[in-house]
Amino acid sequence: MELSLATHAVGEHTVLSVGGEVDVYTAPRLRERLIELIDGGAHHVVVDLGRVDFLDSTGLGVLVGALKRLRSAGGSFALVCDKEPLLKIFRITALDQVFPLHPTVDAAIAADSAGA
Amino acid sequence: MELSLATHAVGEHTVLSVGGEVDVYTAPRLRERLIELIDGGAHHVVVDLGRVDFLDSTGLGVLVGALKRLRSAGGSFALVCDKEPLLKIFRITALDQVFPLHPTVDAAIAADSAGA
Amino acid sequence: MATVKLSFSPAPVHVRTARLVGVAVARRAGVREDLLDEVRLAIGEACTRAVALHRQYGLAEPVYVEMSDGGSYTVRVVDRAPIEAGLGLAALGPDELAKESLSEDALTTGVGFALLAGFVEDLQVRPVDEGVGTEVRMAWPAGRA
Amino acid sequence: MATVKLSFSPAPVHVRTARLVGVAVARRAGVREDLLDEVRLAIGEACTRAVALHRQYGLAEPVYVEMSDGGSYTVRVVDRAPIEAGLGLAALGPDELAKESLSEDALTTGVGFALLAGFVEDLQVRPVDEGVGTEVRMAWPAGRA
Ligand SMILES: Nc1ncnc2c1ncn2[C@@H]1O[C@H](COP(=O)(O)OP(=O)(O)O)[C@@H](O)[C@H]1O
Ligand SMILES: Nc1ncnc2c1ncn2[C@@H]1O[C@H](COP(=O)(O)OP(=O)(O)O)[C@@H](O)[C@H]1O
Repeated sequence: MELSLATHAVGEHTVLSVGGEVDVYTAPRLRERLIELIDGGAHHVVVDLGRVDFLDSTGLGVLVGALKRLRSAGGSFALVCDKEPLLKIFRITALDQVFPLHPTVDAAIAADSAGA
Repeated sequence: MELSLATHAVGEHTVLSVGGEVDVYTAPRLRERLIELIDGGAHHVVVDLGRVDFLDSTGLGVLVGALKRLRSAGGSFALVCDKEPLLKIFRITALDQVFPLHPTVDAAIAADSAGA
Repeated sequence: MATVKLSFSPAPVHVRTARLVGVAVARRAGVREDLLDEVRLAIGEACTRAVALHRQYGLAEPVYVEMSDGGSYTVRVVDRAPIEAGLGLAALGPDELAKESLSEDALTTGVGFALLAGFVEDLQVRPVDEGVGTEVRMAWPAGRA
Repeated sequence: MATVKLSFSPAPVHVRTARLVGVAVARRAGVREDLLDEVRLAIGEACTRAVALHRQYGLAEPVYVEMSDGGSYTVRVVDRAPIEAGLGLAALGPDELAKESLSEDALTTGVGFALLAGFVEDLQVRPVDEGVGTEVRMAWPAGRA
């Protein structure tokens, strides 16, 4: 239910695992953490939404913010998501055409490394 | 969460296991089931509150109703409860002095059989 | 001071909604976790009482619940029934509770008040300021340390 | 027709309360289980939008939510902001969404409307009947078969 945030490194990539509800109340904490990571030097960020129960427009806004920040700094940003209800949210908002979306962390890192 | 009711017989005794929330909304179903059992010939009834998450005054009223019904018919009625929050409800209402309360179904049946 | 107001048609099913909201707001107001069971029970009892009164008097008007968070967590449950309620009700003793002549409704009402009085340290029951009805007001310590 | 009304100070934390209540009442109204995720999301988006507007305009007044259950399950979310809102907003395409110049707030608003429009088949956004503000009205089929 509550937002959970955990980071680990996989080679060049920083993986942020998000759990719980990402909404207008908790999204500021996600934004803060992403900015911290990026300001702290993370250049290739993968956000794993695997344990997210709820995601709203505020959460999506924060994710797009991080994508733009990294792209303009020459970095990369990708999302991991394989739950149909969440994928539907990305399709309905056309954000599936904005984010690189992958079913697993490994796939996200492989695709990002190949593209880099 | 939802009320669950399951009956089984142990010798002379009928054990009704109750789970979920027993409140103003669900108590009528508990009342109905108890009346059914008693009208159907159950004379020694043990209600196991082990899986009850919530119990309010309406639920307590139904239990007292069953107790009175059985006593006046020469039967017996006992409760099984070992959770402190529920026990506190019985103490605060003085109903711990009205109901035979036991920590286990076995204890309830043993005490009732000895008393009978 | 954050406030959440809820009103609902006097039906038993909505008492669960009121409990849900009351506990969610209490948690967010910083009421201690170990008090939340009491909050749930007390709000449930106050709303159950209000719903029972509205049904008894055939009132379709909603039951009103107000939760506010200013220093303490305060919940007001307001009914519109034309009775003079108070905390005067003596608690029923075990002998009275077990009496055949006490109806289930009367027992439930008495037990409901015993639960309110037993679980809520800061409890008031008084007529509403305007019009007809009774307000049950409960407060718990709140505020994140 | 059962009705539950909720009003809350315009703070993000209470949007969760509104979602909780909205889904609980929907379930009790007999809305199909597989629609409840959409109900949760849509009520959340409508309330998030209302809270954002109240904060933007410095309004301390509560956001108001009304849930009613008469044939269909209808939810009205009412804000008091002095703007002319409508469903006119064109959905943002992927190119616009990815543009540097689009602020996070503007993007969130656009995405919020896209979610409302995408998930709620029966949606109306219109000025309130009296005074200032906008009403977002959503309906879902209900009623236990
Ligand atoms: N959300 C609501 N739902 C139902 N009734 C309400 C609501 N808000 C206010 N009322 C009614 O209006 C009365 C006065 O409301 P208000 O001015 O908010 O409170 P107060 O009693 O503190 O003056 C309440 O006691 C209640 O009966
Ligand atoms: N529970 C409530 N909390 C806050 N405001 C309320 C409440 N009940 C009513 N109101 C306010 O009063 C207005 C009119 O309420 P009401 O007469 O119940 O609805 P309607 O808009 O259908 O006439 C609402 O739009 C709302 O702003």
